[in-house]
Amino acid sequence: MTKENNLTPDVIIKSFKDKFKTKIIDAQIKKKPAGSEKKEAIDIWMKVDKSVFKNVIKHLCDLQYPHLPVASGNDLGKNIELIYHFTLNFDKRLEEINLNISVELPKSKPEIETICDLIPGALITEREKQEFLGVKIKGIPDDRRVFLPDDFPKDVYPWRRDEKGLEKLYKNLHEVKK
Amino acid sequence: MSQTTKTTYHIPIGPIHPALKEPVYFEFEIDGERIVDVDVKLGHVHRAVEWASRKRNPIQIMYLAERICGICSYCHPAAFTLAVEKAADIQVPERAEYLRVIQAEVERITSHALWAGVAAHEIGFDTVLFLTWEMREKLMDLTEFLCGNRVTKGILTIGGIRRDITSDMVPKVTGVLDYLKDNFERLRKIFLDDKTIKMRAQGAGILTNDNALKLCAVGPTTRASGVKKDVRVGQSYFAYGDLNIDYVTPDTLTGEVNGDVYDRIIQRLLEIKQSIDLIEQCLDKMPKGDITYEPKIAKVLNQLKKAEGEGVGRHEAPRGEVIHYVKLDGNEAPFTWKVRAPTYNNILPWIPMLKGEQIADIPIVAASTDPCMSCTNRVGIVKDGNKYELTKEELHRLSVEKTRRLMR
Amino acid sequence: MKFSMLPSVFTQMFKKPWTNKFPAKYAPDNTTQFLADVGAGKAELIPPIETPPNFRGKIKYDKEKCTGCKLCLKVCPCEAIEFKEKEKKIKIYLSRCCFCSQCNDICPSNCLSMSDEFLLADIDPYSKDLIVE
Amino acid sequence: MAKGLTKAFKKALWVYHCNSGSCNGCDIEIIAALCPRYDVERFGIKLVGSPRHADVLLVTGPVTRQMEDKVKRVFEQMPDPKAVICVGNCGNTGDVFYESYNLVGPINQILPVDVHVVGCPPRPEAIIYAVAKAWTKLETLEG
Repeated sequence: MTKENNLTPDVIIKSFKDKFKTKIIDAQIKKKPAGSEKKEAIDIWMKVDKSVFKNVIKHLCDLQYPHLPVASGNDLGKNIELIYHFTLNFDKRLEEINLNISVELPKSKPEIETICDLIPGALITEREKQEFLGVKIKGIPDDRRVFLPDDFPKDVYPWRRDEKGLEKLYKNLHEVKK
Repeated sequence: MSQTTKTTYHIPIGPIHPALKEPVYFEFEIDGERIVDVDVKLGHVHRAVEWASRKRNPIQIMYLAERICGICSYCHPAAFTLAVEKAADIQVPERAEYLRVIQAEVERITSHALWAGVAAHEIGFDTVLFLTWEMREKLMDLTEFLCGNRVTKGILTIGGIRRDITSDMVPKVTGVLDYLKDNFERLRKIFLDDKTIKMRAQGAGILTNDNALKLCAVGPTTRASGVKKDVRVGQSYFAYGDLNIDYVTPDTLTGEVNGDVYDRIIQRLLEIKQSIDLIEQCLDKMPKGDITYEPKIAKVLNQLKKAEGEGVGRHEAPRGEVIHYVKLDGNEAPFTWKVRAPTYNNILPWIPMLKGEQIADIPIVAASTDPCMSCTNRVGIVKDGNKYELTKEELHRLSVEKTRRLMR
Repeated sequence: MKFSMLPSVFTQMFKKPWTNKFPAKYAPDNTTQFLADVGAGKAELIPPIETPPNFRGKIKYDKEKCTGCKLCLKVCPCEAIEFKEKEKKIKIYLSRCCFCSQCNDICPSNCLSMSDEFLLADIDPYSKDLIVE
Repeated sequence: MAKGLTKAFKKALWVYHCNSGSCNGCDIEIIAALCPRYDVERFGIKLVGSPRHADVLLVTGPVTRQMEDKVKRVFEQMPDPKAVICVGNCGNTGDVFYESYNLVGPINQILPVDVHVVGCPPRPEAIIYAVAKAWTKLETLEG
C-alpha cells in the first residue's frame, strides 16, 4: 500500500475528479470546529455513478489504504443509496479525513460489485446490507445472513421504507397491560 | 492397513452463557485440540434498534442509543449527538466539550477495569477479578456521583451535557483518580510481571499488523497490533483537539509489538494511564461558560424538526471506534440512523486469531478482544456418535488446568 | 520472588471486610417475620449504600401543579407515561420507565422530580405500588 | 411449586443467569452483586455454570426471536423447586425496546416469573431486595 504523505482534501478530490471526470457527480467538503482551539474535523461527501464504483475504490486503495468502518444505506423511494464511509490519514494527529462515497442503485435491480477482494474487512457490512436492504452484492464470498434469524421471511427487508412484510412480525410489548 | 482418515470435529458453542457475556454462536472445526476453522453467527441480540428509531424524535433515540451496549453506554449517544450536531449544524459550548471528554474517559477506565477482571477470571485468577472489580466499584460510585445512575449515565443531550461538574465536586473526582494511580502499580505488577499470565498470554491469539489493517480491526485490538488508529487522536471532536494526546501502542512500554493477548493486556493498562492523565488535563483546562447551547428541550426538538442534512459521528469507545450515520429530512424522526458498534469490525479478526489455538485458549483469546458479545459456555463435542457436553465449569477447568500445567 | 502475595495476604487479614451487609449479615431464618419486625421497629435493617445527591430513582409526581400539557409524553423514550383524559393528569408505570429524568427537565411547571428510592421489586410488573398516580 | 418445601431450600439458592438479548447492563449488576462489595455469597447464593444445578433463574433482556426457544429450554432443564427472577425493566416490559419486529415480548409471557426487579439497570441492592422478596414467597410454600 503506497504511503502518500500530503493527502489534503483538495488533493483527494482533484485526483478523483481528473481520473473519473463526469462520473463523480458532486463532492463537497464540510468542516466542523470543536473544542476551545476550534480545530476542524474534515468530512468529504462524494456522489459517484454506479458504473465506475469498483475502480473508484481501487483508485482509493492505491492512493492510500483506507479504513472502512461501515457502509450505511437508505431507501430514497425510487432508488437505494449506499454510503461507504472511509477514513484516510488515520495515523496522523488531527489530519484524519472522513471520506463518504455514496452510490445510488435503482430499486428495480439493486446490484453492486463486492469490495471484499480489495478490503476483506468489508464482508460483514456487505452481508448486512444484503439482508436489510435487499442489495444484491455480486461476488460476495459468503452471503449468509448476519443478524436476522433464519426463520425470518426471505424477501422482507426491514430498512426499506415501503416494507409491508413486517406488520405480522411487529409486536408491541406494552399490549399486555391489563 | 487401517488408513485413518483425518476428520475434523465440529463444535457448536453458545449462545446461552452463564456468566455476563452476551449470546453469540461460535462453530469451531477442530482437529484434535487445534482449531482449524471458526464460524461466528451473530444476531441473538438484534433488537431492531434502527428500525424502532423511525417513530421517535432525536431525544428519545438518545436513550435508545444508550441501551445498545450496557458496558460502554456513553459511546453510542456520544456518536449520535456528534452526527446530529453535524447534520443540524449545532455549535456546542466549550465547557460542555470538556465535560464530555471527562465522562468519556471515566467510562473508558471503568470498561477497561471490567475487562481486566473478566480476562483474569478466564485464565482462572478469581481473586484478581474481585480486586479489579473493587477498583471498578470506586469508579461506579464516581459515575453515580456525576451522572445519577451507576451504568446508564443519561448525561448527554443534543447540543451539550445535562450535568455540570462544579468546583465542589472536583475533589471527589481527583480523590478517585489518586486512588487509581496508586492502585495502577499493583494492577500492572499483577498483570504484567506474573509468570503464568505471561505463559498463557504471550504468543496466543496473534493478530498480525497486516491482518489488522486488512480486516479493518478497531480499538485496542488493532492498536495492540501496532496499527496507529485512534479517533481521539486522528480527528478533533469534543475537546480532544486541545489536549496533548498521542497514539498508545504496546511498544511504548515493552519496545516491541507482536499483537498477541499479552500486548492487548499492556495496551489496555497503558490506556487506563492515558485516560487518567486526560481527565486531569481537562479538569484544569476547563473554561467557564454554560453547559448546553439551548436549555429548553422543547426548543431543541422544534429546531431539530426543521433541520435537514446528514452527518457522521465517530467516537473512540473503550472497545474501538463507534460510528453513527444520521440523515435528517425535516420531519420529527430522522430519516435514517445507522449504528455500527466496534465489535462488528472485531469479529473477522477472531478467525486468524483463533486458528491454530487449542480449545482451552478459546475463552482468553475471545475475551482478549473485549468483545461486546463473546461467549463460551457449553462445548458440545460430537465424538463417534455420542454427544457429550463440556459445561462452562469443565471448559473453565480446562483453561485453569492448562494454567496449572504451565505453572509447574 | 516466590511468595510475592504473602505481604498483601497478611495486610488483608487484619482489614475490615469491605462488604456492606445490606439487609442483614446473614439470611434470616424467617424473612417474613424479619420484615415484620423491621416494620414494627423491633429489628434493625442495615441500610444499603447511600445514594449521592440528585440520584435518579423512583419518580415523584406532584398532582396539583400538573397542568396536563402532555410535554412529558412527547419526550418519554419508553411510553411509560399515560395521560388520563378525564382528569387531565398523568399516570407513570415504573416497570416501563427507564429512569432518564427527561420528563423532569421538560416539564414547564416542574411537578415531576426524582426521589432516591431504588428498592423496587414486585410480583406483578403492573401492581399498584409500581404505578405513580 | 407444590407445598412441602424444606426450610433449607431458601438458605442456599443456586442462581443461573440467562441473558436473552439484554444490553448487559443488568448482567454487570448481577455480577457486581456477586463481587465482594455486595457479596450475596453470604446468603449462600452462588452463580452456577449449568441450569441443571440451579434453583433460581435470573433472566435479563427482552427475549429476541432467536433466543425464545433457548430460554424456554433452559427453564425446562432446571430441577423442579425453581423460581424465576426477571432483572431489569427490559424483561418486565421491554422498556426502551417496546416496539420491534424481532422481540417476542416481556418474559412473563414466556416463563412463569416470580419476582420482577424494576430498574434500568437495578442496583445490586435492588437485586438483593428482590431475592428477599423471593424468600418470602418461598416461605409461603414451606411445609
